[in-house]
Amino acid sequence: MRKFKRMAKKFVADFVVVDNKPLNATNFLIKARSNSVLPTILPGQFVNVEINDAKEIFLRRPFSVFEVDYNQNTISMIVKILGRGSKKLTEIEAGCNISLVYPLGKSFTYPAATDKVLLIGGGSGVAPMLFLAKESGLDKTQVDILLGARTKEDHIDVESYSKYANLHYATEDGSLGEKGFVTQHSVFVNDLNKYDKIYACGPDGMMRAIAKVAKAADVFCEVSLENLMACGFGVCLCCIEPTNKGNLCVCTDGPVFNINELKW
Amino acid sequence: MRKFKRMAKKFVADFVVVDNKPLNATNFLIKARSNSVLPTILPGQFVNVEINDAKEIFLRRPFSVFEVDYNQNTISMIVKILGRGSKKLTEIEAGCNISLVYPLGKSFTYPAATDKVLLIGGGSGVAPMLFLAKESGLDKTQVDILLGARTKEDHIDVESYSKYANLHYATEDGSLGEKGFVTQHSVFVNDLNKYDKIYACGPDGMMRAIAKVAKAADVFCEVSLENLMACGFGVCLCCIEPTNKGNLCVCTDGPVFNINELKW
Amino acid sequence: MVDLKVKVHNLEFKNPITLASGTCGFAREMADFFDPAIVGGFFLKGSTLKNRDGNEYPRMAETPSGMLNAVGLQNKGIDYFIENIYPEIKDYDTQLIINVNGSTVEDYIALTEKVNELDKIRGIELNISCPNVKEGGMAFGVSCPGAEMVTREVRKVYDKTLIVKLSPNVTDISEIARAVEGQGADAVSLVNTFLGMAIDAETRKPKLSTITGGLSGPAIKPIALRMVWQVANAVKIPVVGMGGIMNAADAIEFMLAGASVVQIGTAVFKDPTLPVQIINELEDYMLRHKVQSVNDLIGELQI
Amino acid sequence: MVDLKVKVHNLEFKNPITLASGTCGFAREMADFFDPAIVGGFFLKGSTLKNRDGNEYPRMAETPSGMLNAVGLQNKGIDYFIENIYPEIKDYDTQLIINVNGSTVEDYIALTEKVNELDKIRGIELNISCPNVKEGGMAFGVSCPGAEMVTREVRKVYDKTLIVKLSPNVTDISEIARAVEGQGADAVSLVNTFLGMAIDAETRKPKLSTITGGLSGPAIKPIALRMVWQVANAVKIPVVGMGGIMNAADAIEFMLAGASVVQIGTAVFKDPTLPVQIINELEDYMLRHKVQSVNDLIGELQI
Ligand SMILES: Cc1cc2nc3c(=O)[nH]c(=O)nc-3n(C[C@H](O)[C@H](O)[C@H](O)COP(=O)(O)OP(=O)(O)OC[C@H]3O[C@@H](n4cnc5c(N)ncnc54)[C@H](O)[C@@H]3O)c2cc1C
Ligand SMILES: Cc1cc2nc3c(=O)[nH]c(=O)nc-3n(C[C@H](O)[C@H](O)[C@H](O)COP(=O)(O)OP(=O)(O)OC[C@H]3O[C@@H](n4cnc5c(N)ncnc54)[C@H](O)[C@@H]3O)c2cc1C
Ligand SMILES: Cc1cc2nc3c(=O)[nH]c(=O)nc-3n(C[C@H](O)[C@H](O)[C@H](O)COP(=O)(O)O)c2cc1C
Ligand SMILES: Cc1cc2nc3c(=O)[nH]c(=O)nc-3n(C[C@H](O)[C@H](O)[C@H](O)COP(=O)(O)O)c2cc1C
Ligand code: FES
Ligand code: FES
Repeated sequence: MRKFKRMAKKFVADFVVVDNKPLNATNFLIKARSNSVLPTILPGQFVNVEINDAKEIFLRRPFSVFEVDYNQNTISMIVKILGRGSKKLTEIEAGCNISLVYPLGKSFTYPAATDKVLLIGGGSGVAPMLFLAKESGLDKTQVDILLGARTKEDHIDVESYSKYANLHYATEDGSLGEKGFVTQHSVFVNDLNKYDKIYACGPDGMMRAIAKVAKAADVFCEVSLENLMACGFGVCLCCIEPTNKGNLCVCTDGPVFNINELKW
Repeated sequence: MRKFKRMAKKFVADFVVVDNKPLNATNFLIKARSNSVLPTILPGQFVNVEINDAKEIFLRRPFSVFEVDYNQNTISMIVKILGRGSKKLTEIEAGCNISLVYPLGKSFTYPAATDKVLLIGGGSGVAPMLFLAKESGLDKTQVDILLGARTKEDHIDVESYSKYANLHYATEDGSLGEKGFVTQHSVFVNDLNKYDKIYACGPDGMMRAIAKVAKAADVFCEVSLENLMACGFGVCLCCIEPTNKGNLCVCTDGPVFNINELKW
Repeated sequence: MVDLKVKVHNLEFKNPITLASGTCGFAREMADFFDPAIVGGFFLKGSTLKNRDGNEYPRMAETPSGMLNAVGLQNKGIDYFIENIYPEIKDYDTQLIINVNGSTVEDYIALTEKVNELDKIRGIELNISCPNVKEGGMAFGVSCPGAEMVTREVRKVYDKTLIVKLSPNVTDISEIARAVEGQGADAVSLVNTFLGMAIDAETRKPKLSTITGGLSGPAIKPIALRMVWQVANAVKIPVVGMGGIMNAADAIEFMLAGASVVQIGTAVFKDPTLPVQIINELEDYMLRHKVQSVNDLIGELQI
Repeated sequence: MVDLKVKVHNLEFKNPITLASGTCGFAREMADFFDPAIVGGFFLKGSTLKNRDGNEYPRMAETPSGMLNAVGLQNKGIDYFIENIYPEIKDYDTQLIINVNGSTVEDYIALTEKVNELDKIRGIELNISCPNVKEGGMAFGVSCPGAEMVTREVRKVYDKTLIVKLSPNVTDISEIARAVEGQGADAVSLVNTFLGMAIDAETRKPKLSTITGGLSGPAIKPIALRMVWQVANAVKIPVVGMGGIMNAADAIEFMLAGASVVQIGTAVFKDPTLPVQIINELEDYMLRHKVQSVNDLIGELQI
């Protein structure tokens, strides 16, 4: 047998699903354990997941890392049901194998020790924001998290994160927190300049809206982009985003971009 | 909604798996229940089974009917692990849906009330033979079943059928019954002329060997053929067997053929 | 209520969902599963002038999301059809189109003349694209002169609806489509199967008796859809589209690309009742999207 | 021990498992997953004379057992490669072949001349089959005169190993293969992607910004395999085979059909370590089948 000499920056491996629990009607928390020691994985990075036993699903699906436990060797992600692949993934049972390519992409720039930061998450974009809140090393007083969703039911319960950050909610129907989009929320509208850094992850429209205001206010702002990916590790050039440096790959040059790089 | 007017000779429907139990290392008995009343299904007929959630399996797989329970609306089959599809099928759990096209193919010609018959099954070919033994309506004294396998372990337990027939075994290593192929077994070698009808189902080589002797002895003999099928209901013309009447479809003109029709 | 009716030249289809040639037998076999009057029509199994035994076994191999076949136009010949099959199916309340095949132009002509006599067969599908026969078949369909010649000669003896079935095994299918349009074809249908091959690595032998065979099923859908779109943009006559259609969304994609009518082929092997389901789902789609008539879908790709 | 070594013209491959152009970046990206010295070689991402931004997003669509791409040869140009990438990869202990692309013959020539200077690049793969660019690309590869012309002109300025990459979007690929052989190609590689298309039935829009794109993956394997077999029977020069290879059995099938070396393309998107696994499984197969040298598999289809 030929020895597999790992170059050890990225990996493909089977994990064992140790937990898969619904967070609400459409979001699931999936935790999977590796047999090997995990490399460092940072907020904003993602994994590319093979969907088992699914007819007509050919490629992997990318999901942001939500939590890493280096003692247990587990990676967790929040999976929202969008189409066939994510649906199938949420049906996986504890004990099953799941193949991940990891760790992929660039992380958010860590805040400085004295920074005051605003983290904005929309939809499944909450995952990296919560991860970042936990890992930032900042005091709770320095961290505001603003989460947007359509209704109260679409929000997932993140109360346990109130020890890392001050939580704010926006819902389109006003059923939780302030009514409206995140960009209409008071912490965003009134206090933008009190933040040293803004980080955001969510649907394209939300990212653009945030970027527009942040740019005008000249605040440091990083957004994480979603995009159709074939490989996830920089070889197919399918996942491009036009930037000042030309078309960059969301999977390797991103998914996190400083808004000043983007042609928005 | 357009009304689906059934022409009612063949059906496609989801069944619910009510049981899937291993019979030995490679054979499984799968029983599935329909929501609707079953049509008459005769020994030798088969069903075409969709393999769920299996990547790279495109077509259905044909399996002989082993048992029908018209009260419970269940169809049973014996599935031997051969390749990817049969393997996947044996992993199905009770409660899962399974889509069947049924009933397909022609059955064995029923014996007359006074006939003495020999049923020969090899490998997964036991299923239709046991079905026929049960359904033939003959007295046990009129029915001999000869089952062939490589070793004792390859035989499945069919003791309960001793109420319908006298059971005889052949194994290649002599670990159960007589040593050798079915065509070397004493009931076959010595007593062929005492039978009015011989029925056989099993691997191609076995069918040919039996047919050769039966033809020479001029005994009525029907064999069930296996074959690569795409549709199972007579439209693709992939499953042909050369016969006196030209190329016939194993799925509709068979799978049961009188050996005199075949170009063997 | 939505309007599913669509016309291909003189042929009226009650809906655009039909069954492809070689995968629906002579319609009778499908009638075991559903009322033939439900679907738009049947493109009957390829017929030849004389009886053909077809190729040797094995004739099929499963492939990723598809299959190869090497049937080789097995059929009992047109006279057998006329005497034994036609009487049984002629009163099905749906369009019956016969798929005709020849080794020579004379074969095609002789066949067409016989078919012309059949009242209830209002159109033929001229198969110049079968990859599984040694003579004729695809040989005519892969060059403009060949395709033109057969079309021209058949046109002379046939005045009902003439649909020419094109081979995808060509550099520029729209060129062939234009060529047959120029010779009087009333419509084109596409695609026939792609020439493919399968090998068993363990035995090191081909999986088909003929070594190569025709690839069909969802695997080919992206290529078939591209070809339908190219051809629909190249000709003025209607296009009948097929290749890997497995559900209503697929059927709609072919119509958006420019197909007036679609054929369901290999998919019926998986589920013989699929054409009926697709008609239902097409209606649902049209209601949901407020599309009044299927004609409003044909060629309506937004670019 | 089995012998995996194989030669394509002057190029020695330590084993026949290489990575396809456009799906392994510039080899560096794969080095994140495995030691590049393990595999036979890398066919580097398609390079052009000048920087190319490629096509607009969206550039890919998943299809049954495959995918469409419309990348359009995004790359920073050959000079950037020479200055910034080549130095980093040149000492990888494996074959590095550069995939060159032009809009005009002059482009091809200029590119080749630059590549000729690079010591560690001992061969080029002349891409006359990219379906995703407006000019050049596939246009050269779908006609004999076009393919001949580019090959002849490049041959004049290049004397290392010249592999010409053929398009499958043609009526007769062996004709094109013979044409480039006639102009001095040292080998041919096939297949590039099939021109395909995908539509979103709900939005009624094409899924790719360019409407059509290139189909790759297991869906195309049966057609690619058939073409490799046809070409291997038509030419005397070695054939490099690819198209939907997902495992060792697939790779072996291509070799049995006549490929000396195979390329793993789209499959690495699913598993970037797959080429390594395939090498291991190929060894297992050869031991199990008592095949001493991979050369004893090439073209050894039993018919
Ligand atoms: C870097 C990155 C991180 C991500 N992190 C998460 C996460 O933490 N949690 C989570 O739930 N999801 C995340 N996503 C999105 C997730 O990858 C998609 O929801 C998933 O791939 C959809 O697969 P599917 O098979 O369910 O949908 P499909 O059936 O393939 O598609 C359904 C529809 O959604 C569109 N679509 C699919 N994927 C994308 C995409 N990536 N961008 C835009 N449109 C798309 C398709 O075009 C189609 O119209 C992330 C995506 C990226 C690129
Ligand atoms: C009418 C009929 C009745 C059958 N009844 C039974 C039954 O009761 N129980 C049972 O276990 N099996 C039965 N079989 C066989 C069963 O259909 C095959 O074992 C099954 O289709 C194999 O599928 P697979 O995906 O596991 O194998 P694959 O992975 O598709 O194939 C594995 C290998 O087996 C070969 N092969 C597969 N199917 C056949 C076939 N039908 N004939 C010849 N070679 C084949 C393939 O070419 C390949 O080399 C029957 C077949 C027919 C036609
Ligand atoms: C088993 C089989 C037999 C076929 N026989 C014919 C035929 O006789 N005449 C013909 O024009 N096309 C024939 N075809 C081609 C189909 O009509 C259709 O063009 C092709 O399969 C592509 O559509 P699909 O992917 O939906 O099957 C046959 C296809 C298959 C799979
Ligand atoms: C995303 C992508 C980009 C590609 N880029 C190139 C390229 O730059 N040059 C080239 O010759 N082929 C290119 N190809 C074609 C592949 O090299 C290969 O010929 C094709 O994908 C078939 O093999 P596969 O099915 O194993 O992927 C590309 C393929 C894909 C999927
Ligand atoms: S997904 Fe392939 S380069 Fe980003
Ligand atoms: S399997 Fe299709 S005709 Fe028998």
